Amino acid sequence: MKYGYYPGCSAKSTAPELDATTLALIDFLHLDIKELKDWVCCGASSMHSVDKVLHTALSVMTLDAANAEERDIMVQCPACLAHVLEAKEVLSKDSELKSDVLEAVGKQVDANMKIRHFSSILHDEYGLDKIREKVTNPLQSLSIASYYGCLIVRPPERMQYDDPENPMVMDQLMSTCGAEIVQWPFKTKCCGAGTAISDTDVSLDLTYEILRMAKNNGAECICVLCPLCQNNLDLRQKKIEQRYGEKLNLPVLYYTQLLGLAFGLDPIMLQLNRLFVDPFPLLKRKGIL
Amino acid sequence: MQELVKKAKELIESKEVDLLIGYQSDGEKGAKPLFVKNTQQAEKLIFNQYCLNNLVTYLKRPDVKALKKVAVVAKGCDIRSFVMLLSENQVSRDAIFIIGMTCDHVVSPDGTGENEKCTTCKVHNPHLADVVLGAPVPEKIAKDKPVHYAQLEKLNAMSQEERWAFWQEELSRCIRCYACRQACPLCYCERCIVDFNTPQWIDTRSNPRGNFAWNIVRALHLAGRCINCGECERVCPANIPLMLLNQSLQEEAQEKFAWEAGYDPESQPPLTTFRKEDDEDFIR
Amino acid sequence: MSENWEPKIITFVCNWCTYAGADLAGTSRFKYASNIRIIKTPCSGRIDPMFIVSAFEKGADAVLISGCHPGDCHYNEGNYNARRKFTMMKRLLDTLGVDTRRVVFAWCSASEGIKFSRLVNEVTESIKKLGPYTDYHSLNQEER
Amino acid sequence: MAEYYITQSKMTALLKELASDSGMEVFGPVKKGNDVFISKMDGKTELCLDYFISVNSIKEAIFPRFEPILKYKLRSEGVELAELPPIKPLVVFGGHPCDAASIPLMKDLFSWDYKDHFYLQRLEKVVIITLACVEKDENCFCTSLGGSPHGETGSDILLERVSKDGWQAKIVSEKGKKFIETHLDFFRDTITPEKGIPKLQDKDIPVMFQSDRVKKWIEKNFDHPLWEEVASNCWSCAACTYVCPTCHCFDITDDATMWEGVRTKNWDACTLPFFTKHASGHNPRSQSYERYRQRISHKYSYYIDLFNHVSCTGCGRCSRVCKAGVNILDIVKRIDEESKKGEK
Amino acid sequence: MARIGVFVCWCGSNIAETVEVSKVAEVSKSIPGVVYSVDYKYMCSDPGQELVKNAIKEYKLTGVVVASCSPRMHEKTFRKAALEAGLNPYMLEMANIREQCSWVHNNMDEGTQKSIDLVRMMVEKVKRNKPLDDISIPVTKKAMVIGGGVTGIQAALDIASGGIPVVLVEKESSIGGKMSALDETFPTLDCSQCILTPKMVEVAQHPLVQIISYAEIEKLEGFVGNFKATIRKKARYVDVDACTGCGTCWQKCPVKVDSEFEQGLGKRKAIFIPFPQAIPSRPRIDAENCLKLTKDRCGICEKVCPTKAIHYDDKDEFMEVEVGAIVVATGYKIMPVSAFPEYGGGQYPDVVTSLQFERMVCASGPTLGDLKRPSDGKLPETVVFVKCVGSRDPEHYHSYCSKICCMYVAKQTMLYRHKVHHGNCYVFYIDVRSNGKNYEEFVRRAQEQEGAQYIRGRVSSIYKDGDDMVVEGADTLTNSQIKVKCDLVVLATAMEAPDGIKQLAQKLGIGYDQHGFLTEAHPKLRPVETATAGIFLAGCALSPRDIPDSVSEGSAAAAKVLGLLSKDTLDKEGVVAIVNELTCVGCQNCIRVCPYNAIELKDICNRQGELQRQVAHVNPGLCTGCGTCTPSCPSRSIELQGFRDTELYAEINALAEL
Repeated sequence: MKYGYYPGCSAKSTAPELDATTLALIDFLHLDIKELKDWVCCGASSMHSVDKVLHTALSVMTLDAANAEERDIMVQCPACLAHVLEAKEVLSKDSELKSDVLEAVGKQVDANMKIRHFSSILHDEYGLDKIREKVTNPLQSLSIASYYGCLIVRPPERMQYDDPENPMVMDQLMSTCGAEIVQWPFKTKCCGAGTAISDTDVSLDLTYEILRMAKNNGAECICVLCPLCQNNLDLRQKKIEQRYGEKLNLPVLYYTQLLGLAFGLDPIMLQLNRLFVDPFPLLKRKGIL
Repeated sequence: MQELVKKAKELIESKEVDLLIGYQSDGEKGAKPLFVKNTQQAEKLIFNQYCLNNLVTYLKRPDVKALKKVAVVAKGCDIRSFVMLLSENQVSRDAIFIIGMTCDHVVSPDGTGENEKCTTCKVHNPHLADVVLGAPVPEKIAKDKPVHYAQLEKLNAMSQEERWAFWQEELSRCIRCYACRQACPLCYCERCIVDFNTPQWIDTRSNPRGNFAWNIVRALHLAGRCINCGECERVCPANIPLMLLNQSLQEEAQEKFAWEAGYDPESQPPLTTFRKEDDEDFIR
Repeated sequence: MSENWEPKIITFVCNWCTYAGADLAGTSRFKYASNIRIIKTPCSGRIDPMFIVSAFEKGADAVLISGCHPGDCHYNEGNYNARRKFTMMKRLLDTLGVDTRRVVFAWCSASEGIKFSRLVNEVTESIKKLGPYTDYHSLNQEER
Repeated sequence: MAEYYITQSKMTALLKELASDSGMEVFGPVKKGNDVFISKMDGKTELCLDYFISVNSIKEAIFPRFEPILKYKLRSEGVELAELPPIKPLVVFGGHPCDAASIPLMKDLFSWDYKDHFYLQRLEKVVIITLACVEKDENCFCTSLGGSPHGETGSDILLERVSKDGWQAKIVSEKGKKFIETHLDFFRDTITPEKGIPKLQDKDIPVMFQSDRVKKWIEKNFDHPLWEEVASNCWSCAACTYVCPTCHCFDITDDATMWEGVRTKNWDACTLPFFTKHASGHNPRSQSYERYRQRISHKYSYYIDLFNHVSCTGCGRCSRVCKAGVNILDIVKRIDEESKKGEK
Repeated sequence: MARIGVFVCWCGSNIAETVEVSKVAEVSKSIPGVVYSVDYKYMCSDPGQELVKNAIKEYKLTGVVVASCSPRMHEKTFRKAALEAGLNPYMLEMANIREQCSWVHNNMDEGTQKSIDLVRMMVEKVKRNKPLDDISIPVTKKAMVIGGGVTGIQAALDIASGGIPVVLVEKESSIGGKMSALDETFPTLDCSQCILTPKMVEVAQHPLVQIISYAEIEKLEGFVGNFKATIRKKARYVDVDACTGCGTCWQKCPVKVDSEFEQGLGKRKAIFIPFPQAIPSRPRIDAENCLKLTKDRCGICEKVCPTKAIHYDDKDEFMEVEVGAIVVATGYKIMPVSAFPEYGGGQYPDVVTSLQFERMVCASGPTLGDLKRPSDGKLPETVVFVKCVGSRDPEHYHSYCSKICCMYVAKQTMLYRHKVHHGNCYVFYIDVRSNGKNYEEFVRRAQEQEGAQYIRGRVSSIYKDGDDMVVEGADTLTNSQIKVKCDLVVLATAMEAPDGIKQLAQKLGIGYDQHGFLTEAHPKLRPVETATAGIFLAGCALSPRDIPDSVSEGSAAAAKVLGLLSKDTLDKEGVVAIVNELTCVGCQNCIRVCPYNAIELKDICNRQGELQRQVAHVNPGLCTGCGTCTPSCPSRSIELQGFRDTELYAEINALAEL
């Protein structure tokens, strides 16, 4: 295992807790993962509809950055993952697009590296057994609904993440940490983050459905991996509660934060205090903190 | 040698066999076949590293087949061809008395050094015989270890065009004397396909076409059967490296069908059987 | 290579799968290159490796051999036997420096009319790129 | 008469020059592995001049392994005869006197009841340049059949080695003379004979049997068990006959596509199992020793009846090539001994 | 000297459009040996055949080449004509200039040139053909039907009624098949059991029918008229002959497991009959769940059995039957809900298949006809039916239409409304296909009179929200997204080829398509035959069918069997291998490769009876003419007549350049 970490722009702006916890886990588990020096923004979510060549070129530059360090790529943001995987596809066979992209990049770039999401790496490269050994603070009796979002599993041929209808990677990570996992139908439903600015009502409707469904199925908190989902579910929860007149109070945590908790890492280092829906009462009630 | 002569005399005297086929010396550094029918002839029998001929080849001959019982002096490698004859119903085990000779190695056809075939030999000690003579020789290669022929490497390294040119040059000397066929213990057809003219599959002329087709069919008919005795190449008056073809197919049989000829008389030659899961990468 | 040279592709097929597949291509009107000449045998097991040699001798630029998919043989196992023979023949031709890009083996079932037509077109195209098989045809000289 | 010499390098140059000229066929010694073969050359062929004796004889230069004798094309109007390739002038270099000695024998045969103009025309056009022997081995027995290591019979030019790299050229025939005159430049050098150049005398190859005695025995002993004893290890290939300078059997085969055909004269051999196989399936010479008996009897008896000459020059090629250990000299010597016994 | 006639067919414009037929006929005249050639508009017509016949007589033809369609189409026609004109039928060959020329090429020049080549190849072949005689082989007057569903039952009954004994082999422990699990049938709404059971009884009681239940085909050898089947009778642990079917054992058996017959909605015992009307009404023990067989405990059934019919040491048995013809009626299976993760993937008990729904409403079902939803037994007030689940979905599942779903969904909406008069039912559909007698009327009745609400569109997801099931989908008529809350979802999942069908097809040597359905010899003209003579197909083994179609095909296959077995002997094509005993050396290559064990060693003895040598010998009755033996023979001592080396070589040779 030798990966270069591609954090993407969200982790460096709106979701610093994702970045911080990722680095904390890498450190704690002694993984050979290092942030790529020359990674580039993937251009999500608008670039691909503006200029296909430049859009692809952005991701190709990230691939090139990994080549330079002779590392495979570890990604945290599903949008980034989709785009670097797409770029790898483009480079894998000759096409006009490929030659245009390489011309834009100005050099030959090979794409023989592995590209994987951090959760996949933890799940089947590091392995659940080793994770179980590291758990010192089991998340016992905490009912967690894992919410994967729409991007990480789609399109399945490209993402190769897990069963697109019922992914289990995070569920298994969480149950390994001792949590109760909630089976619920909206694991991969769209949260509408893409329209959060342009048509907030649509986004609120969708997000409400997700939160409500999680709660109805017995979830006490939600575990996410996508910075946009996290934002949408966490930041807008208060507004949703007001709008639909329903108390939800569902903390929305990154899986990295929950793993960190199970490993006994410091909650402040895990930046739990940065969440809008305060998780501390719940965690204290459960005896996790 | 005493042992061999004694055994031969015993067999002849007791009339257990009608004929014994062995080796006699041929000059200082040579040996040639000897047909022994009386004890006096048996005195001439020898066995040494110059005994290159695969005498099993005589067992396919109708006049030898017609005899009630024949003894044959055979090295392990020769016995592999006997095993193939058995498996293909060409000899009756009861009609042949095999005097197996342990053998460290024989000389190369030009009389200098160890014969190349001995470097891949797994049967320095005869694996099927009625009597084994000579001191046991340690086997150097395990039975289940695949054999690799070093001399193929050069050919394999060539480009397709180079191989074509190589063989056209080599085969241009073929005079179609059929020494390769006649000396081969496993070319036993009553009527060779080349002598078949409805249709004339193979041009009988020693022109490029005929020579190419002949050498294809010869190698093909030995595919999965050749036991690497090297006789065809040794007897070729034109010095054509025929064993390259045979060995290439031996390697194929080994790689694709996990098969080596001439060890187990109960098993079927690979082209008369199949496995459903046989490799078919080359088929679209 | 003459201007209007067209490759000659001699094709050996089994009666039950590929011949029927070729018929299906016909009834479905899937167009394909007219360079092939089909010789029908009952089963791919009947296809003798020496057919390949004869075809080249008679001026073929490529040989296409096709039978039933494994398990589909009308005679249960003819194609399995054929597959072993073809394996050996291919290796032998390779060893002898024959251009084995010109010897194409395929499985094509009675329901694969579209595969058959594509196969013919692909082979024809690839042989057009390779040009006439002059190497082999040059063996046909009558003088020493 | 003028004396002619030629160096090895000039000879090589001459043959290469002739070989490059498409109007002429040139045969010379070419090395392959440890052996030398008299092969058809082109301008690029590397000649080998350092050898004892070639595996094959010069026979195939004049009597090709295969030769078209009739060609036709089928037209809608009917059959149309096609032209045969012309018989080109040719030079054969590198045989020994035992090769050349076969020429008159073969000529007798091919101009016997039927005149084989393919052979005869080629014979008219060939220049045979023979190398007198400087070496011998245990298989050589030309002297037993009236030959000589420096015999001239059949040659047009005989080259006798006079130095490490040169020969003196002896004109044997008119054709030889003309050839030297045409290529005089190459034969102009004078070479001072060196000392210590080995020369083979007749006595170096002792006479080992009497062929007339052998014939007498053969005539009377068709069913003698000796035949089976001496030839049972023969495995019936044609190597001996195809390297033999005097074996001359051929077969006629037809080869046709739909629209054209060719009839070819093809080497064949009495030692091959199918040679005498009848359509009925019966084979009068079904066993290998019977076939080998035919070979010896033909050469040492039947041929004499027809042409008053043994059809063997004592070159020993058949014995050298036979890996089954059938040795013609041993066999003929055995027969001679048997015959001697009988005389007493 | 060969005298060959060439007959070039226009096939109307089918050939003539792309091939200059007159030129083909003209050029053919120049082929050596051709003495007559002609082109004609329809060679297969009566006047066309007359043309061939007259020419054979008039020109004393020794061989004929008909250049027209595929030999698979008309070779028999023309060979028969040749025979009538006194020419051995094997001296006629066909050049396929339609399917493999005019229909696949556009260019007239290319088509014409290729046709000329094809004619030339066949002329060269036919010049070398030898007259062959058909081989007469005895016929075993007995048939086997594989599959005891309604199709197989019908086939067995019809064959037996024709006086031919039948062996009916059924995989399960009772005949009856899928139909026995249905409630009422469309479009008449008559009770399935009521119409099937009498047939089951009839077939069971027929003196010429032998039912072998809980059995599978292990091996099939032989050929048309002379098959030898090995049947594996799976261990039943109950002696069928001793057992009286009294039922004490299954009443006392303490083990309860999900019933396959009830589609998992009800329970059965470890010793059981699948349903009360089972035939034979003899139980079997389910070895995986029986306490005695798994843990060596219990043994109650043995103790209570009054006839000592229980044998725990029972083993699979093999029986061989010789039959002359076989009907394959192996039916179908339907896809389980677990195959559809987007529809809950089997995690919601209230998403059921249509076959489960049949059991839920059936009066003999686990709830005795009281409609209760599986999760909590609640009466479903709203039911959503989803059609084309797994069908017509080439990207994910099957490309084909399962044919019967439109009709049974309409039926099920009615069955539902008959039970729950106030209930709502919705049907998501792509199209409504109702092309059968009274089918359209039936669907309209469901829609117009019985209150089924049809929504045109596909369903994207199904999930549970509280107590409700939620079906999300599209309504493509209003172009809107739609969400239906309901109590029960019924998925009309696709009909699929049953498990093990490929293995069975391979054992029988018959073809199957990419879906696993068995292939007919010709989709239109030989719909119940396979490419293997003597083996016939019927029902859903071929592709999805409804009951009337399946029953008709059962009868059709039976008619084929009766036709075949009506004669005492069968004429078999003379295309069999033959050995040249003069040159054969008995190396056994051909014996080893022969798929039919049709070759054996034969001793050649001299006049004193002493063994001289051994050669191969072909049993022409067993030889099927595959020709695998020929290339295996290094000396070409075994040849397949009709496809001899010299004939095939002549075809290659005909392609040599001018």
